[in-house]
Amino acid sequence: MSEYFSNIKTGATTIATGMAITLRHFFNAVKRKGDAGIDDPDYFKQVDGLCTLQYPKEAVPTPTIGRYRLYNDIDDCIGCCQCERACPVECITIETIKVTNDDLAACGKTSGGQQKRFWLPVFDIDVAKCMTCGICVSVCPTDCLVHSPVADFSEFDVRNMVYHYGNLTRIEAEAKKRKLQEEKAAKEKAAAEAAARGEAPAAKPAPKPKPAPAPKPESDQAGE
Amino acid sequence: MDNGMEEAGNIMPAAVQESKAAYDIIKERFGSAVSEFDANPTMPFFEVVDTSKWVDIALFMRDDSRLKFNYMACLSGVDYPEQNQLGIVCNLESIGHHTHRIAVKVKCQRDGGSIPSVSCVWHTANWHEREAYDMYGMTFDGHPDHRRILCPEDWTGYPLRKDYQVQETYHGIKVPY
Amino acid sequence: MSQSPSLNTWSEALSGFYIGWLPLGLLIVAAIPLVFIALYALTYGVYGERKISAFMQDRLGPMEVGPWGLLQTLADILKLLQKEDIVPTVADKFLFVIGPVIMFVGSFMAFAVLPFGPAFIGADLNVGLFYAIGIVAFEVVGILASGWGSNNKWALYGAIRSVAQIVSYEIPASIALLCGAMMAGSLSMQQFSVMQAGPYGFIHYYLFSNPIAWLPFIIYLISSLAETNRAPFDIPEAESELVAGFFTEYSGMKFAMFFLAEYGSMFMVSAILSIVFLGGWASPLPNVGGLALNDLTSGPAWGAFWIIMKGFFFIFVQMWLRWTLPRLRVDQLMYLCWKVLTPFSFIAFVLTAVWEIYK
Amino acid sequence: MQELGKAELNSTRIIRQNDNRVVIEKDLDTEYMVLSMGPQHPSTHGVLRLECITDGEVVVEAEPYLGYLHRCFEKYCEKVDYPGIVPYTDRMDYLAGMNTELAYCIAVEKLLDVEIPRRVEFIRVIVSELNRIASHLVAIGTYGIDLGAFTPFLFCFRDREHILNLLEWISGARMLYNYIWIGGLSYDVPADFKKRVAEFVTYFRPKALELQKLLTENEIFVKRTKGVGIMPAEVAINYAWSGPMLRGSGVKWDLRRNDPYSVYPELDFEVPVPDGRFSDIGDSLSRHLVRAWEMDESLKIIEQCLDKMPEVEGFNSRSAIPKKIRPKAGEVYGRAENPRGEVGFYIVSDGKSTKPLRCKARSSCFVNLSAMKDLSKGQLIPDLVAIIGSIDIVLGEVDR
Repeated sequence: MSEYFSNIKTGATTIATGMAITLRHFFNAVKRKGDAGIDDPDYFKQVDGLCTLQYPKEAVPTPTIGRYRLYNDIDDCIGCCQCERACPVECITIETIKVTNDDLAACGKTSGGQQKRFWLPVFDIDVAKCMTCGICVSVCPTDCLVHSPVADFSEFDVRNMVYHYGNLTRIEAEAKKRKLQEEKAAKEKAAAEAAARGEAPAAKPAPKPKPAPAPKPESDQAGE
Repeated sequence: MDNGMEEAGNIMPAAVQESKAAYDIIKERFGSAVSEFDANPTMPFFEVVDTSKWVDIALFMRDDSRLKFNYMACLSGVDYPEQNQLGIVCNLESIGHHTHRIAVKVKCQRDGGSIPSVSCVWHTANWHEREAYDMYGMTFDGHPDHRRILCPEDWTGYPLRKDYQVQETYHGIKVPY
Repeated sequence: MSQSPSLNTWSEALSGFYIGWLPLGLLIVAAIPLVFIALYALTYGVYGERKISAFMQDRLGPMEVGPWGLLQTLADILKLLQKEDIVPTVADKFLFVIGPVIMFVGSFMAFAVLPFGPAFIGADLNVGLFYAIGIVAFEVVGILASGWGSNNKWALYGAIRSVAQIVSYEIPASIALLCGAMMAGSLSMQQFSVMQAGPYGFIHYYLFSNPIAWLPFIIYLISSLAETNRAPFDIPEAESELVAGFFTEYSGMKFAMFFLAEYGSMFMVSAILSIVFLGGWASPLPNVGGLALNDLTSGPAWGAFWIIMKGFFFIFVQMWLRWTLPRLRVDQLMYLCWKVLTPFSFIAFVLTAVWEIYK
Repeated sequence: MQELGKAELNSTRIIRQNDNRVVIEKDLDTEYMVLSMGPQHPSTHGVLRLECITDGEVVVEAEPYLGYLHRCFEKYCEKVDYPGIVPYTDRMDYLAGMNTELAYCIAVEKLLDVEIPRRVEFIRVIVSELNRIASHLVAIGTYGIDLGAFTPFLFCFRDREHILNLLEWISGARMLYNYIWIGGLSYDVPADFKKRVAEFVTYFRPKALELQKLLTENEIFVKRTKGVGIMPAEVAINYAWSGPMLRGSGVKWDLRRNDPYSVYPELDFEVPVPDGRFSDIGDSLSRHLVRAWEMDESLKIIEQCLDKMPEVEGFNSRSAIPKKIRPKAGEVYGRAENPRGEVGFYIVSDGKSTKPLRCKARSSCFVNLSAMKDLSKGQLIPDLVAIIGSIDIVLGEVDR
């Protein structure tokens, strides 16, 4: 019997405690937490009150380290394809054309002063596939591939999630390819060591059919 | 094992010696049914050669007061294509009695091979064995609930075998992405 | 029944209003509670609950539609109206359709005996309280019909639980109200308020003038939560257990009907609680010295204000409880009803009787 | 009283009573009902499906069906090199990414035999303890929701948000960190990190107390969980339960103590186990209490780590990461204490490839959930919900 009454008593008191807590929060609702970022010294200053942020208007700032949208600075990209190999989800597609000797100046140098040796007709990042692990960024030798802290980049059409960073149009790429072929043909005749290098273009067309929707990037580029 | 990573380089760390002591007891009892002890520093193990003795060994390991391997941390299926075998690896240890831990390997034929089920010894083996069956296709004799667990029941093939070829369609849905 | 000359004057005048053979006045009398339920459910019921729960949980609540999200409920209604009205093929169509209607009618009909101020009452029955108790139980039929008619296992569970719950909680609730009836010596809803009105305001309320009244007051407060399926007694619609309980299969306006019925009966039980124990439309402010606060805040319009405010206060308490407490289990619910509330309501009954005889 | 005959069909019994009257007793025709709970059900925490055979409100048997979230983690591991697996481990237990990463890295580091800088170890412990608190907050909050209390859930998520912000600040991502790398960390912590974590600890203590008053001490909550789903210690060990589940059954077993890794041996913390004062040992309430207590212990650990963490000028958190991760041939079973229990990785390396030959993840929820069938026998449906909640499953980890 005493257990019966003590049950009722603890029930009543704990319910009252709980209700006091919620009521305190109810009256604290006049205060708001604000959208201070975590690197702000005042971050933990306001401990009571509403903590909702109305997202598009207010947002907690993404830290600069934030690992969200992949961005490639194509001017600095040397076409080493390390990111493509490192990517666990294969969201980066790269096609390279070796730069012929007379084009080296046209191809230019990276901001670090390194000579670029590849044209990049295709450098596509499917950010819809990207899982923002940051492995590609860690292997990039010129730090041209970075995750930007832009977290909100939704699209209505999933095809728009494929970002094209290639620095040649399709027609230019064809021309460069032909040029390379010609140079190679010329060299093949000349030297025996050129034979080893001559295998490179033979291997190159093999991965080419893989990015089958090739006309699509072109139309997108045309649209731009 | 105070800090496994750092001591891993030593010849025979204390943890491996403990496992060896436990192994010696099993070896003494079952003789040629178990293989020699592999005293590698990362995961000391022995193999059950006579597969039919596996349940007896398991029961002995669980119940013998010197062993008391009452906790099966993990049971993993493994594919050994070179030896044309499938196998399981059990990581065992003792909670509340001893500090030793050991791994046991049991292997069977790759095609239609079977391993006795130890789900009656360690209940946890029930789902682990179902998973191993699901992924590798070895059967577990005496398993109370021998079904696939992660893949759908009508899935063809065993996905984690090294020679696994994914089916083209599943109920009209194209499988390879 | 009428004692004070102003009692029920508005509603009687209205009901005598005819255009030809059409009793337009009576229709208006009936329509007023309907409009009230709709408006209050829209504003305080849904919007208020969302805001109150939000503030208790450190959230903002609806903010997008209109200033401070004031038009959110209208947007929701619009959405519900546009939704496809699905009737499952295997459902019992008649029961499925009639269920929400019965529920809504049940909660709406009880408004007939709620006095909105001294001058307005739908029907001043001399068994008003009895009628109100009876009509609340009518909702059970609607719940059972919709739960069974849905032909869904979760809905069936919800319906069965609900019936067991509401029928059980009728007993402590009725006995608690009976204590009030003993104090007033009447079952008429107007009479309760008349008895508790006076120059000293809240001192005349039974809750404060009667030393025992707090016990039936609390008992009725608890059992009214159970009767309206509000947390912590919301096991018929227990979201985490039964998905949505008896209205799992409902969509569109039928779903909205359940909501209206829920908020309707929430106000109804709150109003009954405030009428029986807190003086209904009687002003709580006392005449202090020369300051005739009570007289100033009495009258038909003030009466309507007071009863609605008292009702709203108890609705706030209901929401407050809902957003604080976990849910009881079925057997614990029955334990609370039969082993705690019912014995205590009998004790309260006896004590009230003793007090009424010897006071 | 003597039973004369019995008809099986509608359980009719013919009984001769003591006064020689023959009575035909006929029970009510009752049938079992098969209730499919999930995969879309509010309290199955994702996509678990329970096929319950129910007798009224009583669950006669509940059979869990898994695989709705199966993402072939182990198959992926055979295709991806060692560092590439780390982001996948995040996605296993998405509520405690740091802890799972740590377990995986410990396993590979055992194979590789690398020396980890001390500062890295301390940061690892801090982030995994922060993540443990975040994970327990979700567990406690959703457990409140399972039992019908909404408000604690939002309080928990409010506080978890701070942890996620902290972790985003150091790793760049909110949930799927890829922060702990094999042999190091992806980044060193920002300058103010220690200060902010210390502020978080002082912020969180009163909030945890409030949560305890609001939820754990509430009589309805206690009544709903006490004595529900009792798991005796021996059976729990036999089912290889681990983490708060096993400790809830009264077994003082914590990998941070019993198979210590990282710098845990240097840290002073308790392994909380229920003592039967507040709960019946092994019931749902015990498991809940262990989680609540563990949050306090984690706060203690974090404070100690903040004190002990060495400050190194120009520290490079990637200094110990091997250039090419290609472990020598061998096998390893490495593990760590996840918020849900023991997470282990069994890795086989052939010594030639940069990809593991086999990487099996021993997920704690998978093992903990396997006892569901035994636990649910004869419980009420609301108790079944309470039990699932107390197991604290993350389907990402169960199905992998």
